[in-house]
Amino acid sequence: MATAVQPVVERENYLNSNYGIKSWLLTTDHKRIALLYLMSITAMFWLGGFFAMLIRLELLTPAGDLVTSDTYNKLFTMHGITMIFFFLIPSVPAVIGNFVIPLMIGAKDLAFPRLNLASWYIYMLGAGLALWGFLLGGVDTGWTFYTPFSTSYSNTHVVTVAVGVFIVGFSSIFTGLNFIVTIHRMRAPGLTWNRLPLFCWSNYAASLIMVLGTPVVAITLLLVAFERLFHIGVFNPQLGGDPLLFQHLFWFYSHPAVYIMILPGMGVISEVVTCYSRKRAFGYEFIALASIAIAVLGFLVWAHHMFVAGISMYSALVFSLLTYFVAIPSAVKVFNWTATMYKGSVRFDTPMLYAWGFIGLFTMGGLTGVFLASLGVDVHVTDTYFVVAHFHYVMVGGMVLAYLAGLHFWWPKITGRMYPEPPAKLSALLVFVGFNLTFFPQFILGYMGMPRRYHAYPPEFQVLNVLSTAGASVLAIGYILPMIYFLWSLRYGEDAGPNPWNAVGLEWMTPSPPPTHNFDETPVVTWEAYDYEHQPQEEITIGH
Amino acid sequence: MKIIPHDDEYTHVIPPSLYVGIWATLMVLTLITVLASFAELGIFNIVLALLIATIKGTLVVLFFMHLRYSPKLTMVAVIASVCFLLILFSLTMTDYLSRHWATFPGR
Amino acid sequence: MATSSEIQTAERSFQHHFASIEQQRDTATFGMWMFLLTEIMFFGGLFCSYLVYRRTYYEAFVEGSQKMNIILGAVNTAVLICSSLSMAMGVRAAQTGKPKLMVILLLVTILFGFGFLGIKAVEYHEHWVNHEFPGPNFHFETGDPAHPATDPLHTQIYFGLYWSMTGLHALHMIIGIGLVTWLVLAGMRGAFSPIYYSPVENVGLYWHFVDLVWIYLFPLLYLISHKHSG
Amino acid sequence: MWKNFPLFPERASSLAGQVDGLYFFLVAVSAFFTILIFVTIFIFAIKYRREAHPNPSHIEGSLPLELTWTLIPLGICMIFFAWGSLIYFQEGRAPKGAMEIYAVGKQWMWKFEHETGQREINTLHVPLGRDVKMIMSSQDVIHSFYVPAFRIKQDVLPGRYTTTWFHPTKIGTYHLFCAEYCGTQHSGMIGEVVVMEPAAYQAWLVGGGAMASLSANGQQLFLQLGCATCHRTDTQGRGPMLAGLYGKQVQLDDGRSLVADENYIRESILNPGAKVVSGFKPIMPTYQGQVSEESLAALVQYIKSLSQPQPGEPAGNRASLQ
Repeated sequence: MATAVQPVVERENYLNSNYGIKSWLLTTDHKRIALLYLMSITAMFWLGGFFAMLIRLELLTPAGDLVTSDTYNKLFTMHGITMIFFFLIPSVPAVIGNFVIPLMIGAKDLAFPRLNLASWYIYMLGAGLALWGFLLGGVDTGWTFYTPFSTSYSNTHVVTVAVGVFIVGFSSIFTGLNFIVTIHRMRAPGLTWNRLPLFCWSNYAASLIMVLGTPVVAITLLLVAFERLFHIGVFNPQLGGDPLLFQHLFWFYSHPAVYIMILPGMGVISEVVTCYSRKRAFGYEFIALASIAIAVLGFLVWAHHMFVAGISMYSALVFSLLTYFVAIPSAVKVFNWTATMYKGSVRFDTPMLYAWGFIGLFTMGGLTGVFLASLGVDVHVTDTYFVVAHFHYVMVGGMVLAYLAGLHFWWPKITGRMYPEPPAKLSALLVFVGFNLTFFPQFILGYMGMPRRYHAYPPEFQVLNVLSTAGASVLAIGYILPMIYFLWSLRYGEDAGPNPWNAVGLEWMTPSPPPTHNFDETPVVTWEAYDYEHQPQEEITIGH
Repeated sequence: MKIIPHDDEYTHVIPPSLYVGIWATLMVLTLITVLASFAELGIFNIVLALLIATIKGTLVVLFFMHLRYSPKLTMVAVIASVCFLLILFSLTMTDYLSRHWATFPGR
Repeated sequence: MATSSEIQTAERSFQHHFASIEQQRDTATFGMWMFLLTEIMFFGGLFCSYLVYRRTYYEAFVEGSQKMNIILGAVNTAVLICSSLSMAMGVRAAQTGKPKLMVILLLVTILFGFGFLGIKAVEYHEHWVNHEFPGPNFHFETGDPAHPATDPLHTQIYFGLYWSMTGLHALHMIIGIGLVTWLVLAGMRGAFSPIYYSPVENVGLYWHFVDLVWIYLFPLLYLISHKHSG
Repeated sequence: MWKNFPLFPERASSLAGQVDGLYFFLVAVSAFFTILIFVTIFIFAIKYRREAHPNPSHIEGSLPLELTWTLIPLGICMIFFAWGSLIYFQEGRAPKGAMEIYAVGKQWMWKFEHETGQREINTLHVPLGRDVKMIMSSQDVIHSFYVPAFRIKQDVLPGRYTTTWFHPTKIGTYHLFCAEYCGTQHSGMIGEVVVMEPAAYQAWLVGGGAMASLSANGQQLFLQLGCATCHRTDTQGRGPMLAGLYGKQVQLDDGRSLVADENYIRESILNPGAKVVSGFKPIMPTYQGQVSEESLAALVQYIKSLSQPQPGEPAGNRASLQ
């Protein structure tokens, strides 16, 4: 079945079909929009990373001596807002998903190409507004915007940044809407739901959350802005409002948002593990359904962020129970990925290294999540560094590793060139080691009781904090390396050919980089997903 | 002409009389809901008001918005969104309804 | 069968990443429904806040609701229902290939839309001059001497929600009028035909959705209870 | 060496051991699964590497396996849930007869007031071996009362009371943190909890000089504000009788009923119309903005003292834990 199209030298593709700044800024090609997103979110990642670096440097010493406490508060707030709303949420969906999903399902483009471009402009508008707020002096509410601090007590640019986040929410909604409609209506003939790549399944699930959850945080942030501007009283206890209502509405989105961030990453891992094990995904249906289960159950657990916030104990009981249910599909996925390698034919390319890192670190992140679901222990560890470590294991150890895995995996498809393997392996190792060194000590710090968002801390916590900062510098090098060799590969990388990994999947059956209309003729799918059994076992010469 | 459908009946055209009938029903229901609000029904005031609003909403969605003649998928999507709305309401209320329950042990 | 000019307009609006114009139409409509799901959740956050505070400060909400002009509210409900009828008939006119009738019906819809906003503006003005806008100028005297116990602050929450909900609803109306105006202009150019009228259908869906929101807003904000007014 | 580089928090309350027990169980289970996954990946990666195993076997999946790794984790999770909930309900509900301390959080300090009227800032003295119930509210933003050595944490909210409790088991001085981000000096809103021998605690109380107890202050305010004109000691008042109210079931005029706790008393002072006792008219004016958090604490404590069998006698420590 794999009659891969032979690469033609200087064949017309989406990159060279036309040139000029207008051809990019007015493009409706999903592949070009993905690259626009790639550039914008990379810029935001380094900005967020810069904030993180200052935070880690400040925490080297117990006294708050590098920056003032106001500056520190702004740093962790802007780190959180930048990383969550402007990097993690769009990372895999808007870059890799945007590029790969239409290719995977044999479509010429997403269902609404102009909406796709509009969503990038909305993203830029929201990011611009947030950055404007940062430049005016920043914001110090924490990324959670908790009331009444954000509505009545903070003297910083809350409204500007909140409106920026409100706007970027619509970018996310439109991306999600586009994915759902595309996956429903644009699949190639023969590509049934049972044959859909798992990456599409997990992006579909994440899109459900984007469409159903994001509007709730949008209205919540709008109410915060109204509260600040007009004093409507809804979230202000001095005016009779209940600050816990803000938390309910905020976490109704922001907990499922965690799954917006991790689900697409899980999709990447499913693709990578199957490709380098040369096997069909073990328990394909279970991995696919687990994505949907996570998306739906993810909406039922939000108040586990509020166990000590003053909610009813009986309500806490309900939310605790439901939280355990959402842990199960995640566990199912981990077991299935591991089992996929069983009796496979495993290759050690960089994406696979990242995937192993993901499985291990996500397991730890997920299991420490179970600590937080457990009411009695949560009372002690919530709002401490334990939580900080937990969500960095999921977000950085999970999502960022999956993003890097995906970027390496599809880089040949995106650019038509191979990245250099040795430095890539080195950076994967550095990221793994640096990450663990940074965040594992924070679990211990958390159980010892160091609260999060502390600018200065009691001296007995110093040793672990120094370890953490040391790890962060290793991690930073691990992130800088790919920047360099990816850029290098644009010019000097080996020609990738249409299918350097000898992978199955429609995206590998079109040249690299793909032509503007993706496929010369609409493919007809007659095989199951991950049909490595019938893929000829050819020796790969390119890319080693 | 590959892109043009050959089947003239590819959309459902609703007769104007049905539209007018729905319109009249909606107007009557509006009147009823206003009048009913003046009656003293206790808790049933709000129940009745929401019931009427839901009937009106259902009529609008089914006929004005053609949901009745739309693919099953659309129907599923609408029902799902109502479910998620109810999740938001009901799980939030688990907190508000039980917050004043006893916080004393053994009582 | 479709006339050749209809086929030409349809081909002009056909986007080539679709297999057929039928697929394009179904996709656009499904996309619009997905957007409306988002809108449901958007207003859902407001309705959830309303639910919580209505339960907590019921008496104060009753007092606030008695400042509403029920007649204007009911008339506005009727106006919106009429606009929905003209919108639905307009979509039907596009469906059945009567572009002139469609333009007229859409103009009627716009008229109703402005009627709604006009009446709403009258109400807003009344509330404004009565200091029923939250903030430093908010002033509320409990109307019933038998019930001095409600706190004006809690009625302020009612008004905060009232202005937020109806204000966002009015904003949706304004966007809707803009969209229908665009349809009218495109319709006069002859952009729509029974083969291609997706924009008309989808703007119609949006318009009916805005109507639907009002169907809930009206009883919840205006008709809470009259038990102290009579 | 470990004195300057501790890896585990001190354990100084009756609940700390329970929390640690569950924590160790969680650590053990997590470590088992983490190692299981890491080792399995490692073994598969080596054993089935391309060079050694060029031809993969095609396996679709296995329903029994899927059920196994769905149901076993689910079962384990239910153990976590039950165990965690048991501890949570102990943490959340103070035993009867606990001594009570009112706390007010404000940017950026903790203010405490003992039953006997002693006030202190950022330092909290408590006796060893007594149940201590904290009744807390905030003057501005949300704070959180967190004593790692006691393994308790409770957010402190403006506009209402939240409570937590502990039973100190070890003499010492422990960190008190604000765990909910509250603005510029959030990390400066730290204090200490000093656990003393009961005798030393009594001496410390007396050392502050003679002063009116909290409930006596409340009684004075009760008279000053004219509460007694309606809330009389007999049943003839225009407002309900307050003696014996605290901890009792109250029937409301809209048919609901609830147990009168600190929050109910507080709400009835600040927002009297919200929950009117059945048989009474909603005529009480609001005292919102007229009483400070401290005065409110005194009033609440006074009204609660009306329900004690012999007001004035310090509450006995009938802790259910001993």
